[in-house]
Amino acid sequence: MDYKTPRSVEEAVDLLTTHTGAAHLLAGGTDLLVKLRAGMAAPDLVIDLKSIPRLRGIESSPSGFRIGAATSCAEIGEHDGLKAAWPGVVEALKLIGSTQIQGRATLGGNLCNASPAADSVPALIAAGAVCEIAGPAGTREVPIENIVTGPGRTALARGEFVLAFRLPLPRARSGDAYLRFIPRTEMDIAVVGVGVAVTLDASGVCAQARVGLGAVAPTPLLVADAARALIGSRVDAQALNALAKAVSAACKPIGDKRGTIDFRIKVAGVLARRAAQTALQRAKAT
Amino acid sequence: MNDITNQSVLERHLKIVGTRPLRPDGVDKVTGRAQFGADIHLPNMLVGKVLRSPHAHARIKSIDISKAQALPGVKAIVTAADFSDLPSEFIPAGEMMVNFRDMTRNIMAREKALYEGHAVAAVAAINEAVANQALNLIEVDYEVLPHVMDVDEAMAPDAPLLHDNMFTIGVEPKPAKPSNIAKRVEFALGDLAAGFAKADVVIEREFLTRPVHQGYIEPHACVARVSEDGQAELWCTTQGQFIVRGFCAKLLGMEVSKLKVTPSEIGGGFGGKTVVYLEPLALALSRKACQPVKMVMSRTEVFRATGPTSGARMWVKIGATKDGRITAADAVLKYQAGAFQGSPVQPGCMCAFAPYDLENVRVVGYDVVVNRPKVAAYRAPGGPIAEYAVESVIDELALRLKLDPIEFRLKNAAKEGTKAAYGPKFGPIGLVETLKAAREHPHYATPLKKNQGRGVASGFWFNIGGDTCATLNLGEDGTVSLVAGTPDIGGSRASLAMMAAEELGVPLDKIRPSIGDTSSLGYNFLTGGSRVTFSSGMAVVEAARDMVRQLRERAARMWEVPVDSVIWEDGCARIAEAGVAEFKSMSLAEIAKTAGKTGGPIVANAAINATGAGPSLATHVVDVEVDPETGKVTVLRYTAIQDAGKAVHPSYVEGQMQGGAVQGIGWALNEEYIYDAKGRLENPGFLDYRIPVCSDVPMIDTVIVEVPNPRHPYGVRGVGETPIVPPMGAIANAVAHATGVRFTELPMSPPRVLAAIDTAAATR
Amino acid sequence: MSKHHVTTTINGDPAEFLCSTEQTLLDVLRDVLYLTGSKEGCASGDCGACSVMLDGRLVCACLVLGVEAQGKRIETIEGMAHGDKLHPLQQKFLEHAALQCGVCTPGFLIAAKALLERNPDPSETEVRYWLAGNLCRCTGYDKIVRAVIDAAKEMRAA
Amino acid sequence: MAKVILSGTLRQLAGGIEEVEVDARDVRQLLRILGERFPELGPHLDSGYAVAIDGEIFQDAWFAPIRPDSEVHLVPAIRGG
Repeated sequence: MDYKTPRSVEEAVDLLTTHTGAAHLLAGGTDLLVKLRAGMAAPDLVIDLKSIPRLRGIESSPSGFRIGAATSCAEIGEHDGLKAAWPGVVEALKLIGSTQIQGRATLGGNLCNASPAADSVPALIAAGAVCEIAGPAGTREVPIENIVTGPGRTALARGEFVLAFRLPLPRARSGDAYLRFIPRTEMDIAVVGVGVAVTLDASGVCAQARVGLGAVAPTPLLVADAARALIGSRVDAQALNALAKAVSAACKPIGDKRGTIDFRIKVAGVLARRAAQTALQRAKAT
Repeated sequence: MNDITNQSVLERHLKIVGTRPLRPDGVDKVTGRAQFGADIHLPNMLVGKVLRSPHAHARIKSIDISKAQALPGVKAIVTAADFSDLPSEFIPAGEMMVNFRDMTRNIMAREKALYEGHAVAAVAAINEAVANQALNLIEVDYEVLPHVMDVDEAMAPDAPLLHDNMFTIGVEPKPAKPSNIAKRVEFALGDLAAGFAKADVVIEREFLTRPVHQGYIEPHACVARVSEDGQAELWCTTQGQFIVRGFCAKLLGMEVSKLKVTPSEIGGGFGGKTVVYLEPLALALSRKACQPVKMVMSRTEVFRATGPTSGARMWVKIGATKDGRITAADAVLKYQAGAFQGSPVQPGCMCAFAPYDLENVRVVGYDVVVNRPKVAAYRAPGGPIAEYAVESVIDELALRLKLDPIEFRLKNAAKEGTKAAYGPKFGPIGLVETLKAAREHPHYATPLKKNQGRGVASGFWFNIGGDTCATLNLGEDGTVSLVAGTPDIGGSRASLAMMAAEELGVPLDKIRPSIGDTSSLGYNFLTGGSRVTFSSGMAVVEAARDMVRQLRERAARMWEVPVDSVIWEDGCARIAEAGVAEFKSMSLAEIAKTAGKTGGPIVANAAINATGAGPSLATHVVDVEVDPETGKVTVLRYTAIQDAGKAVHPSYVEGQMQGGAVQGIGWALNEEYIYDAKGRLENPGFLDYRIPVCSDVPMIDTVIVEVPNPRHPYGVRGVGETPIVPPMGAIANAVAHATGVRFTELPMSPPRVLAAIDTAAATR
Repeated sequence: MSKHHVTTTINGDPAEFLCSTEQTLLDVLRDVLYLTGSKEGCASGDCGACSVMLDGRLVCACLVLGVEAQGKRIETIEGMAHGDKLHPLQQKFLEHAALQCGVCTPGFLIAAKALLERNPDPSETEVRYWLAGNLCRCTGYDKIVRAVIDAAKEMRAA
Repeated sequence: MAKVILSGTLRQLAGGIEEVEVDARDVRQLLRILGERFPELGPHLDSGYAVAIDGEIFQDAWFAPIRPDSEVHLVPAIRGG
């Protein structure tokens, strides 16, 4: 197994396209190293992306935030601007694993590992994040909800990888939140994950909403019906019940060692209601 | 037999025993210096790896190792063919009765693989990569057989048989057909029918628990070195270097004196390191390769192939009068043994009702083999399972009778003179004291909020003694090296050194305790049964008293007085009689300095079979909150109260209580083995085998009750095992009170709790 | 595939080693450099027994490739005490009997040190969540949490 | 003569007899006498039984003394974890 550390995007694309055998990208390594040890992955080339400047760090500009795909969650979690603007996204990515995992894990990895249960993805979906993708044909931008196509599968073409995540600056009277269910308080994979983002108009009515779901279908979901349940309401009890219904209806989960089908469907609705309430409070507070 | 009397020791003023000094091995453990099983490296060492069965139950038609053998860098390969078969009889191995036919099949599958992860072959190679390649080159031809995982299925007449030579013991007439039921046991007192007839309230429930693993953080590991002349050395992480020696010598057909076993520091055992897995394989590989072989299990192997404790199905029926006296108690316990007989159902039966004073009681137990890894001991083996079921019914009875659960237990509590359900009368025991302490604890009076509940449960464990040796060597400067033969898992070097220092009257730092290898001491039974501070403590005290006798003799000689006139106090020899003022006193160091001239080195040994272990009883109180929308149970507050007899080092006694309580929280809420339809373990790692993490639990308050054990020089009882007995019952009772739903299944994981709440709500 | 030659800094000292791509930093520390204070409990990042500092970040050495150590700063349990002076956390772990078997202790100490460097006055809850990635099966965590809080107090006073 | 109580499994093997009087001075004699009186018991007594003499449990202790007025129970040996 060979190991390369490209210094530029072009170099990385070139490695990916010219390499004949199985190549695997390495960012935080928290998924890859486990797979290597378990014999679930046996690439003959590991490409470490962490030496490429364009994949590292967080830039904030009037147009919003750009988070390098290989930036560690610990680093992102320390960014005050992002915490203030998108608290739901930050609380989601801070849930990825232990303190030790936080020191390594990245948003790029969390997304491209393509697990339905990735914690950051539903929150990023709710926040309307867009991925910058580099590839042989240059870079393109894709809404994050379109990246994961199935367990372990993404829409990335050969030679492509995620460069960065773009988040807009939230509009006035906006708030987001992420909640997940795990059996313990830490160290588990999400059994259900729900991200909610809302924007209120001046009168306190929900003008915009996005709801992302995790661990309840083969891919993370953007649930339009759930958003509709909130839009036009004051996010009151009635709207929250409609939201819970819509969310549960959108769930197509499997039953496995982490939770039953019924459990996931019900708890998804419960968490959606709770997350929406938090998002609402945050929207009102801005 | 030991004849140490506890004379006035219990009353006498103690200077060291009962204090909280720093542990003597502490610095090595906080600096990373301490050597655990996997930390040992020898020159020219090979790496050993095990090929394991992917099937839960399969006949092994053939094993072809030729391709693996031919791989450059492969130095040895062993299969069952390299171990001689042994007869199916229980014969003594050291202190244990062991069926070596089963043991030799468990370490290496013979005719059949009996569980997923069952060892089928082992390889020693120049490095891990080559060893893994070699495993892939070994060709095993399996005939997959139907498997059985659950006791009820395994007990069914048409169940797939694991062993066609197994006929149930303990049933009359003797069965003509083999079955998966290894044994039926029964304990009974009085007249059940009459007892239940007297009852005003009778409650009957069925319970289900799943296997849970000890979950020690250090995987099994060892290094074996066998030389051309058959002399062998083994370094391993174990709870008993002497039982490892005995097992391996038998399995490999060696003389025990040819095998020297040195225990490394041990990274947790909880009963799981009282058996052998890798050790005989490493020795067999090293014997072939004539090079040292190191073997370390992966976490996955630990879960798939080492012993959890039993999952069980249980039925419990208890009757009581309006005024709260239990009139009769009946139970049937069916325990999974794993692939070979030997579940802890027998101690489970004996523990089930042990905390209570019962006239009419019966417990029937079944030891049932299933296609799962052979169970190993786990902290009070058998007790927690049975007592969880019983304590749940006890709580429900108290509720039905509108009695406080502590008062109800006090009305029925076993005390000195109570005839245990398994026969003998108890000596002094401290259950009543723990119940009263619980009742008076501020925790018990704290108000609860919505969705919160408080649970109480008591627990019993026997504790044991057994073969034990200890040596004290007096150094020329008056310091003492203490050698014990029971591996120190939880700080026992501290408690042993403290007892030695107390007896010798010297400061603790004058004693350097260590754990000896099998060539440095006589036979020691293992660290288990909560026996170390009791048994090794007893041996150390006996050795120390013998050393004092020798010291008085040396002083008497130098003073030219009769030895009777010399007493020993505060680490000095003194003349007892008045009027001989010119001889004031002679310190240990002074006597040590001239030991050579006064008769030679001063060494004291004790070799005993420690008897008179005293049971330890406990009562736990726990508050939980249940999220009615997700079924998640949060432990809010926990108080563990236990009779330690005498806490030699209270911090480590508290530590045992706290650790046991939290293991119990895991058992109660989330820990379980999850198998797929093919009998393959789906959660062989710490990600999905969910032991409690730091943020899952509150501080664990402790109250140490001291009802001295009259048979120990310091009144010590074992404390290590009892703390894991009450938690499951206490938490189940707390969850029942928080939700109004009675849970009879472990673990009480969120999906199960939510489903039960919803079902109850629907039928209400 | 020939081995990589890696130069790095371990506990303040320059270090170099050869490793293959497959080898994790933990493999290298334990089997190549014989720094066996970092323990392997799971090799999947679930137990924290191999916790080390990598360029000032707390990580599991089992989830870092050896080759990734090139040019980095690594701190392990072997570097925690200074001469014969134990770190206050090490001292408090002893005083509070915050270890029983001790196999998880190096990981807890490294993780706790990382916490106190960022947060000199953590609440019990902050300590518990920060240390959630370090499994201990012996102590029930009680004495560990107390030791960390007490060490923080002493370090603030110093 | 010491009073010896046989529990569960041993009782079955002894043909349902619950209590026997045995004139034994110590555990070894007791086990020998029981083995002679109830041949079925013999092998089981070897395999991991302990003797409780007036409430105190003795494991593998042949010479533990038994008094004429002692109450003796045979109980399964306990090992623990």
